[in-house]
Amino acid sequence: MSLVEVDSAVKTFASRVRGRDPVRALRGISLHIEEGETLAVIGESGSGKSTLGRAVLRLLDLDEGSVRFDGTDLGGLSPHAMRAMRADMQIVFQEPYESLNPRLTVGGIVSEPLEIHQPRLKTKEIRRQVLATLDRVGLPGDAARRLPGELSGGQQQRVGIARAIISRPRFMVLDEPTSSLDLSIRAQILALLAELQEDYKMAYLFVSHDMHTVESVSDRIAVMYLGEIVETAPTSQLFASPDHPYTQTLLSARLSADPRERHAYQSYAGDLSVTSPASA
Amino acid sequence: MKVMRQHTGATVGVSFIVLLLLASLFAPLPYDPKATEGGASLQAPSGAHWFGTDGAGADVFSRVIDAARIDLSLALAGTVLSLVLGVVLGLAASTKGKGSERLVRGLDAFQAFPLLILALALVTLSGNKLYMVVVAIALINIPRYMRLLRSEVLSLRESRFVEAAMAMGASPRRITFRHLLPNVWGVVLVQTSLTIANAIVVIAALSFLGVGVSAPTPSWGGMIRAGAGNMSSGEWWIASFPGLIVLLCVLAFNQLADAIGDTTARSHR
Amino acid sequence: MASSPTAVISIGSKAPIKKASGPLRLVLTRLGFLVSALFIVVTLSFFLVSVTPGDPAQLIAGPMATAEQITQIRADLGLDEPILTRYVDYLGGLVQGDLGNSYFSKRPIVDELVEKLPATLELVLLSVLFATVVGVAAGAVGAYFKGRLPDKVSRFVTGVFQAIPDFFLGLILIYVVFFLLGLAPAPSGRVGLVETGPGRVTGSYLIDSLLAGDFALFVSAAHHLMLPVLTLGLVYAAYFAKTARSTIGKALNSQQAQFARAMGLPERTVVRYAFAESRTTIVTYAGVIFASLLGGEAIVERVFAWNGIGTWSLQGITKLDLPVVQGMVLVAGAITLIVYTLLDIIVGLLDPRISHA
Amino acid sequence: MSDELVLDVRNLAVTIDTPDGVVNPVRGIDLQVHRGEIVGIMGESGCGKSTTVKGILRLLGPNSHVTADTINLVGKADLAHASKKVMESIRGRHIGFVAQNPFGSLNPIYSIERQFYEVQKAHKTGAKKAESREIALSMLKGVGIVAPERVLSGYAHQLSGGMAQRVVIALATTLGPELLFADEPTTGLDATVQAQILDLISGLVRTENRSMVLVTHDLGVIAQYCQRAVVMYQGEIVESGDVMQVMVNPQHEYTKKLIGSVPKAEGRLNVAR
Repeated sequence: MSLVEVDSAVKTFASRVRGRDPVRALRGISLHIEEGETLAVIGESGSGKSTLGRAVLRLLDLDEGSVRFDGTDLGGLSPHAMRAMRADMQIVFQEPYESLNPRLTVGGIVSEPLEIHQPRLKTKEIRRQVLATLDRVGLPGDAARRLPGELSGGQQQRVGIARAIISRPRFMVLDEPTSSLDLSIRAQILALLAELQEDYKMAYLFVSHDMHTVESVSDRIAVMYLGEIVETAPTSQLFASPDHPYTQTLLSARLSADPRERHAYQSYAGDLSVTSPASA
Repeated sequence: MKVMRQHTGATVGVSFIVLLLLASLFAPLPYDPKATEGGASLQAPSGAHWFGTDGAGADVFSRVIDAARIDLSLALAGTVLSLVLGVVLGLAASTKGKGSERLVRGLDAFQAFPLLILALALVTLSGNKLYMVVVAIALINIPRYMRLLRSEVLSLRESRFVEAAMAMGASPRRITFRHLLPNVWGVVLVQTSLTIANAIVVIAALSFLGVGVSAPTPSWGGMIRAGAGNMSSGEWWIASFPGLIVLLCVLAFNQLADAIGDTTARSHR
Repeated sequence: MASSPTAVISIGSKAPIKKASGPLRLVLTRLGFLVSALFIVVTLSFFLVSVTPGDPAQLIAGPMATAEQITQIRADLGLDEPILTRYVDYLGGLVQGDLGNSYFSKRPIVDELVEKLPATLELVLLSVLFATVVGVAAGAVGAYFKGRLPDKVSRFVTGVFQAIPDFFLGLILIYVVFFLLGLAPAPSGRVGLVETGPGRVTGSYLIDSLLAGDFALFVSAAHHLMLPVLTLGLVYAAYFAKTARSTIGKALNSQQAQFARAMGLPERTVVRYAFAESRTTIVTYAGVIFASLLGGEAIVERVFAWNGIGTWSLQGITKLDLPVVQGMVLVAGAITLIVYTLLDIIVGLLDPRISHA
Repeated sequence: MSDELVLDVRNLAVTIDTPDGVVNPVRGIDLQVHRGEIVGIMGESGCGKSTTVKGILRLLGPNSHVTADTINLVGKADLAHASKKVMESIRGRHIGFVAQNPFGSLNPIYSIERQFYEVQKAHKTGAKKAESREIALSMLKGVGIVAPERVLSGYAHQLSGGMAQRVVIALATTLGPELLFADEPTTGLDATVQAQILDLISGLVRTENRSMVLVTHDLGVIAQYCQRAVVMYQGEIVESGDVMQVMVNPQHEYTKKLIGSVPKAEGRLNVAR
């Protein structure tokens, strides 16, 4: 049994623009994530990858299909039982600042999962755990008294990670956790996430649009296109011999940061047949 | 307070209001505000009567100060009622579900009401009861609170940090009190300051029309009413001083609203 | 003044749009909402007015009346019927275009409305026009010179006019412009006390006097309009300036304006772009002000002895003439809803993002 | 690339008045651009790379001041001491500008056709509406738009991100400026679209022997498309030179750190299992 099993998930949103067709964000997605593994989902805007991340956590309800976590069908849980379940499954968002309540101190933000899931915990013990977790993600102890707005982007994302791991989840959805960060900070955060995974034996669903990032963090990769997974393969295999034409396009659009690996100039101009789902 | 230090306008405004209130409550007035003196009517401002006297010979200065008590307390009462009901109803209108949808529909229709006319009608029908003035202020201002709260809460509900709270298993109750409400207090405070200003004007308008606070109890609107006719014959002071006080009060609360708004905007960054 | 305009209008926007949304369907949905909203307005006002303690019959009869007389009056007015029966009666009349009769003048409400409404519309329309032009100009100056002297002056003046109760401003203008300067006529209504209005064609004195070829009367009517329009116009221009300043300011600092400058477009073109981008907000705001002035300008009508529906309804209220109050609420509500519906359509036409979806 | 200098900036600085005092986001910038070359300015957010190009074009707000010993647009004018009028005639005609987020750049309420015409009008080219339309059609074709007539009569919101950026590029180059400033032109676009757009603009520069300053935070973009790279850090240039040299053999500590941060497959941290 896998830790997370998604079976034929379907989700359709009504279009925000009047008269347009509804958006079919997920068109029958199936996947599984093993204990301690990182599965990356890569896709471009409109591919449905973020919807998938939220559907796995049941932050939105599926139209069809099911999500099982550790054998439990999440769709069958009462709201109360589902909330209790959330100690085991967490999420880190793309926007570090927006994901933190601007009116709460860092300490208040990070302690919240404990207050929710272990209401009997003494204040002193909560405080101890908060400080330990802040330390674990590389934040100084006095950060606990600060407001999120007083921190840098990288520090804010560390707070988001601290909040996610304090309840010791077994599974985390990482929704583009580094794409709004600067390059040098990005590397630090990726390293931190890898260490934490090692320490706590967590499974990750890593949602991203960036091939470089995905290559460096994942065990397996699922490629999403227009609400479907077109290809799933172990990371090295996918990069070595991509099967699906869309995967090949994605790989060829990758820009290496090494000028010695310049790709031949292929003029895309005039060829709009290969475009992202958003422009379709 | 932090708000004050950065905003001179608000500091001056609040000091003015506090001074006015204290004066109306405790200061010895030069004349009895309700006393009339036939021989001393329509006197222009002078050393004896700083703001002049009205048609009945009463001292305008004493009346203007005295009126602050009733006008400001009615305004505050109306604001508190609007605030409490407006916030509760606004929260109710920003949840999912049938009831909330109906509330919103009603709110939309309410926009079409000529609220001043309705307020006037209610106060008149009740036989000039002062509590009805408070109700009238609430009637005008509750929809504003509701609309404000609804738009703020709906956009907050879409925010990442509320999604994060749901992802960590927070109950709806916890989300409301820990994540939504603390983030709307800023705009609610701004609105409250504006509501006091609006209430002062509504009360003045009602008394100007002879509704609500009625003579001989001094009220700013009533005093403007008494001096309205004199404006076209040159005795400007009877209506001008109470009008000026209303203007200054409104200005003060508007400044305060600006200051609060600036402060919350800054701390939000 | 009591109902300062709120910049948000949401009327109609929540109306559910079914799948095949042809233009006809859209209009029908809007009309459906209009009728149901009007129904809510009528119902709410009827019950609000009816449940409030206070007895019109007593007031009409006067303090010396006997109990029998009051009972008689109550029966004459139909006030002895249960409230639901009265409500159904009222709705029944409404469907046939009958709003009942005034308790005092005994004339049909509809007739009185038709007689008084043009005076109010003339005043309100001109005031909105004034407020829009002056307000947008002041706001645009503030936005363009943001933080500099013209902006500071504009904001100070705007702040003062926003805080001043409109009826008080009216009185000050009477003192200064009429008494001190003698530039305006006495506040005696739409024309001088000894003059009579032109023959009625449209109900607007300005238009009707011109149609009648009575130029002297036209000048007098315009002269009498000056102060009330100035009063309402200045107060609402202040509200307008605040909105215009932030909207135009945003448009002037937008990336779009930056790109226009980067293309070498001259500054006046960039300003024109900003105006064009703000036009939907400006039109919306003008509509909202127009709606809130209906009923909102009643006190100013009173100050200038303006014989419109404002003065009419104020008199109705003091005499507890319930059909008059009801009629006022209904008319103001209906015009407001129609204006909002028109706004929805106009804004849609002005904004290609909506019309070319 | 030739040795012919197109733009020569010496000692550029930008100061901005803020409520909290005067800040100095850009100091002592020297920048040379030769004909036919693409110069990449790279750096992380807040390093001043975008402020630099906007400063040269004087597109920053009224509370900012741009000073420089010289901003020599060779053969045209010294922009450091040019009047507003001269600046307006330079922008769009001699220096084109492409920004991030094409939807923000395009006017939402005028048709695309009208926006092309406004450019012709602003620079008094004498082109009538019909001529402007012909020019616009050929420009749109040139940027790879298949149905230019339809795009021309439409509005910005009807385009996809990639299409909109093509339209912006067509607008920015419609008067044939010899120098193009591109400020994060593909940030926010999908990777596949990004490659198309970058191929397009670099192709425009190469085939017509123009020059470009490309501002980006993406080292891949610099490595793949630029001949010369300029590294900015905290408002100053810390390193510049041939792209091979800067990116393969960086000298400055900051550049080394930046290039070391690029995620690499072999650097995978959680391989063990």
